[in-house]
Amino acid sequence: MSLLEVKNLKTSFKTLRGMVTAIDGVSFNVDKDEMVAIIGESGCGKSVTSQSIMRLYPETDQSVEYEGEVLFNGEDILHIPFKEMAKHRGNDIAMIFQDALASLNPVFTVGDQIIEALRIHKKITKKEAREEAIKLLEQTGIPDAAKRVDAYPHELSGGMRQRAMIALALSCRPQILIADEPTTALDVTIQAQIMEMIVNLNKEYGMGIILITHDLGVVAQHCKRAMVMYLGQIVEEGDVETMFKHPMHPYTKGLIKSVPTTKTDKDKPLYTINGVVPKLSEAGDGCRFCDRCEHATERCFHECPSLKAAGEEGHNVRCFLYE
Amino acid sequence: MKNKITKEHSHKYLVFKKLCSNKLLLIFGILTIVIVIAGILAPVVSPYSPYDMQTSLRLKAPSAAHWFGTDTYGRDVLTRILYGIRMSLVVGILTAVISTVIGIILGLLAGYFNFLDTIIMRISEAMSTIPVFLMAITLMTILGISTKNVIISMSIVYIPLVVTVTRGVALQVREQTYIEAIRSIGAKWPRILFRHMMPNVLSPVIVQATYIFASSMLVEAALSFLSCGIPLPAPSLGNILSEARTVIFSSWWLVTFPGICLIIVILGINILGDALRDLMDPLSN
Amino acid sequence: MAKYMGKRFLFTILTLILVTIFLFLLTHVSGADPAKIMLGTNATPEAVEAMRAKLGLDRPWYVQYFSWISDLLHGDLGTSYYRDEKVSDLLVKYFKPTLALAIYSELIAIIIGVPMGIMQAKNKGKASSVIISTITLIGLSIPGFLLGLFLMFFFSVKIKIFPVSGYKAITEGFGEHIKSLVLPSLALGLSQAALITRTTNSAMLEVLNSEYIKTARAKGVNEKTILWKHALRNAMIPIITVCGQSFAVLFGGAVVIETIFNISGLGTLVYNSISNRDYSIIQGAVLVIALVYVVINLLVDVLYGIEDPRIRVGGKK
Amino acid sequence: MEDTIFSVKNLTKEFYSGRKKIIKAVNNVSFELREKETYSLVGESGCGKSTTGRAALRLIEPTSGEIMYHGRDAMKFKGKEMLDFRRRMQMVFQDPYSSLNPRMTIDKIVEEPLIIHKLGNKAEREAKVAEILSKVGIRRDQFKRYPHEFSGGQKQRISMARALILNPEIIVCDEPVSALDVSIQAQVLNLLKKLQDDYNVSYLFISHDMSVVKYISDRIGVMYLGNIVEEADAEDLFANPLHPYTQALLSAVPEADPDIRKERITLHGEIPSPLNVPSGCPFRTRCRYATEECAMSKPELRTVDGSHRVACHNYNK
Repeated sequence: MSLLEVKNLKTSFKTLRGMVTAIDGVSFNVDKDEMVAIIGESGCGKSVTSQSIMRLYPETDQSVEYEGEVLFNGEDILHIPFKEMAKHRGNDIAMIFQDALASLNPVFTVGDQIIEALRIHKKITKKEAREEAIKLLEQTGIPDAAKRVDAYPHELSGGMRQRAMIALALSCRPQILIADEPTTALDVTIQAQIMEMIVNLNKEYGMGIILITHDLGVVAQHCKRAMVMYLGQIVEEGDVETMFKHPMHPYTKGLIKSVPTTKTDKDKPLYTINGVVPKLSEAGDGCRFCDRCEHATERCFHECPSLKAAGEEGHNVRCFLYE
Repeated sequence: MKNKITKEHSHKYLVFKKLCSNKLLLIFGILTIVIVIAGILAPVVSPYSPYDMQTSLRLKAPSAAHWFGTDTYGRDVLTRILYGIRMSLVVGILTAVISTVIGIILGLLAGYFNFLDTIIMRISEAMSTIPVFLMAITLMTILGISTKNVIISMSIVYIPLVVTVTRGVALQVREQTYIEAIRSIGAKWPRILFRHMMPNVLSPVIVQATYIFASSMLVEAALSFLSCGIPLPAPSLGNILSEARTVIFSSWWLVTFPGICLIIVILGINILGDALRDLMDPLSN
Repeated sequence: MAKYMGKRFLFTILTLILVTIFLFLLTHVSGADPAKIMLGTNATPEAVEAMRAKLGLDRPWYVQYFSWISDLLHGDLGTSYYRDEKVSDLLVKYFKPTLALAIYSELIAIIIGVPMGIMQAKNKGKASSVIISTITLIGLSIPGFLLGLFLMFFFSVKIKIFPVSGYKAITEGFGEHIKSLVLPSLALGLSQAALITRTTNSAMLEVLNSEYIKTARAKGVNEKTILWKHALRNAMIPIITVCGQSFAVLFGGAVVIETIFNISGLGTLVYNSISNRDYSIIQGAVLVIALVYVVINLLVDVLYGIEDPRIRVGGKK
Repeated sequence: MEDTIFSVKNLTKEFYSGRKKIIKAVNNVSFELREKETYSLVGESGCGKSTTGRAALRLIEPTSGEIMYHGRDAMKFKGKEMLDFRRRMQMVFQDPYSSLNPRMTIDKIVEEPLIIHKLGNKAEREAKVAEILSKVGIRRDQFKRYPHEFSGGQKQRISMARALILNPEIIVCDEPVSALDVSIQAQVLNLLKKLQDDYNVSYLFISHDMSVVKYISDRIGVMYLGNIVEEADAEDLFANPLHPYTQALLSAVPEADPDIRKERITLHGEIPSPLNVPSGCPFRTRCRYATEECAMSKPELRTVDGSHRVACHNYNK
């Protein structure tokens, strides 16, 4: 049994146009010690996936509907009462977000926010929690942690804020950490520092990590297994090395080829995927990539392929070309 | 897929449809439209003259001949209400338009030029330290009581509000890249201000203008109620209520009908303002 | 923080100076001659001239302005044109009822408005939220004086639980005092309650949509704490602002309500002075109310500082 | 250099933060731009690359320095000369969502520069607009649409059309692809290259993305805290980075290729605040080779090999 099993997760939101399905049938597992990446461009549903696992959308006004299962240690946390879910959040599964400045409450000190998290899940005194908070800040590489613990988020630099965010997420030693674009807003040199830290968490504490990103570089450099999402569906998953070298799905192929690396030939035009990502509400019955695909056949427009094993073991692809 | 069903409808249509789902608001909205149309057509639809006094008909309760009864001078209340609505609407619209036009220009200038910002905003802040109603009544005392002066005083009173709103939006718009882009092409400030910035500050200001419309009708009614507004004997909703003050507890119709009409019209305009606000909200989804 | 407050204080002084200039100009632009008003219509031109000289009205306008200001700073607001009383004495006498009325109205507005706004935001998308928003809209559309007349008709004339009019000072017994102000405070406060509800709702909705609320949820904070601790703290600034502003609005609205309920406060004083064209009183009363507004705003600024560390620490924003 | 069309020398831009503190956003930056070439400024946020681009166009007035345009001193341009300068120097911005006026249809947006510069009559302008828009790949039936009906990549194409319609010599591209999705980036980069060939424009390309910069540029200047620390031909810079900062920057770039897992030089600490620039070499606080000399004096940018220039004390000649 995997630590986290997502089975056929489908999330729909209430909009003026009726219910719109943001992700449709997403399934994957995360084991202890494992670092899995979800790759995709904006609007592909990668963030919705992570926030659905955490159930971060307010459910009181029925604006969101979930289908499928999210099994954490075998327990379906997608359908337990909303109130009980709070016990798992932060304690078992924690999350870090892209924009640390917006994600930290501006009116509380960094320390207060960590102490709050600690005291929700653990029975400790304020003083103990404070000491623990300082320790956590030190661990995440914040110099002068005993002083910074009383700083407000706006007083810290971008990199420091992201570290504080990580300290907050680590506070209860969760078994799974979801990192939603943790380095996108940061400069490359700071990016490298933060990624190094996340990789260490995975190695040292055996924390299962779901890395959500649009940056193929970050995935290629740090992850073993990855999933590619397009318009709310996983279109390909597998081992990073194989997938980057021999991508199968036309979208994955295009994505990897269109990103320039320092080895790209300057005199040739870059490979491009035609057209634009369609709107979610415009998705038809067929394969969601059919409008932009070079290999699309009649069938692709009417029937949606399912995610099937192809190539090496553990490699799945959602395309008729490989049936 | 169920996503596709309403694809062809525009976002604005969907917002409008959602607004209409609040039945209570819809009813008030329709009532307002009826009352406003009746007010506009007052000279055509009203059976009597608003000024004809008939002492024999003093303070008659509602009847078939006089649906809303008669007042202390024997005038038909319904007729006076219809003319009164007309008057209140005209005063409200003119106030909203004048204060908005002047306010937009000043607000844009303040939002674009830093040196004007300090001057305009200080003055505007000083003016808003005096509460709207007090300011209006003070101006009325000084200017003298006349319909024209009601409009002038209320316009002055609301200008700082428009300036503040406009300037706030203008400051945001100024930072948008398309303003920098048009500047980098070589455009001069009048073009930037009035061709590029103005259309982009307009929506929140128009919403504000409808609120000013409603609120100025309230203020006008209160001014007239205290005999500092529209001079008698011209009918305005405030005047009718003011004249009824002495007999208020014996002749209920003199307060009830004009009062309800006033509330419904103002409510209707406020609903309009809310609807505009929701419709003009930047396209989400 | 000290720097921030210093700056706010300077702006306040500047605002007050502008208000005095504004008031001074108003009476001058109006072309009304206090000498004529004081002496009545039958006064001889010589008598008017003598009076003008006595009042110092023959001096250039800027001299008049500065002498008016220096009098102001000494607490001298001049003499009423009509009654033989000092304006400052009159203002002190009439200030208390208005202050009491404004405070009770404000309390009503806050006690109703803030919780209603929070409930509306919390229940977004549910029927209760729609009901609150509809009530709010109606509340904003009812003129205070109409509401006052209605309340008076119902509670004083029909049920007779509250006095029809008049004001009882707190020294005449607390019960009587409160009783005399319940209806006027309601008439005055309810529309402000609607305004506060609206502002609270939109401020809360904005905050509840923010990323840090997601973070709070992600670390396991329960929904109640999210609402009352994380969201409310952040929504406080617009709420405080609207409460502060509404207090000033109440002072302005008092003119009508006091007249209806026959409370001898600043509003009634202003109203009576209007028909007499007693500008010195109007000037004084407006100045006092502007002062109240400015002081309230200064307090609001202090609260901002306490509320928001981004202002307190670093002096930004 | 003979074909140099535009150059800046010792360009400096200072901002005031508060009353006394001065931020040197751009510090003595010099570079030149040749005909039909792409010169890139790379660096992390706050290094002053965007400010340099804007100051070079005099969109913000430089504090000091020299801007030469075809041998004429652009700092002295006024009136008609300035308008002509604006016409020949265009800009494309980072954020596709806010760079087009949401209240104008795209054909009006693209026509606007022609109106500002009073070029052609209505029919001529329309023909020109149609030609340019087709060139950047916008279909004729889309001309009357508003910006929000287009995707980010299409908006960036429209921005390009707006810049190109005046036949500029130089286009400053401020992070033109960094807000776009990866699959769209490639489309826009290809378009940029194609348009350079068709219209003979030079690009001043500002970016933080090393891979993109490598692909598009002929020459590159690396900026750190307002200074250019290294300048070289693109190939040369990547093959043989000389400045320790450039080395670290290149090693930190995550390559989208699992085969290129390189030895990473991790920089410790953060970029110092521009309010508090270290004495001497600005990079010394994070540099692993820093010596005492680095704290004492600021290294000048000097030529080491052909067109390769570096500002570092420790580089042996």
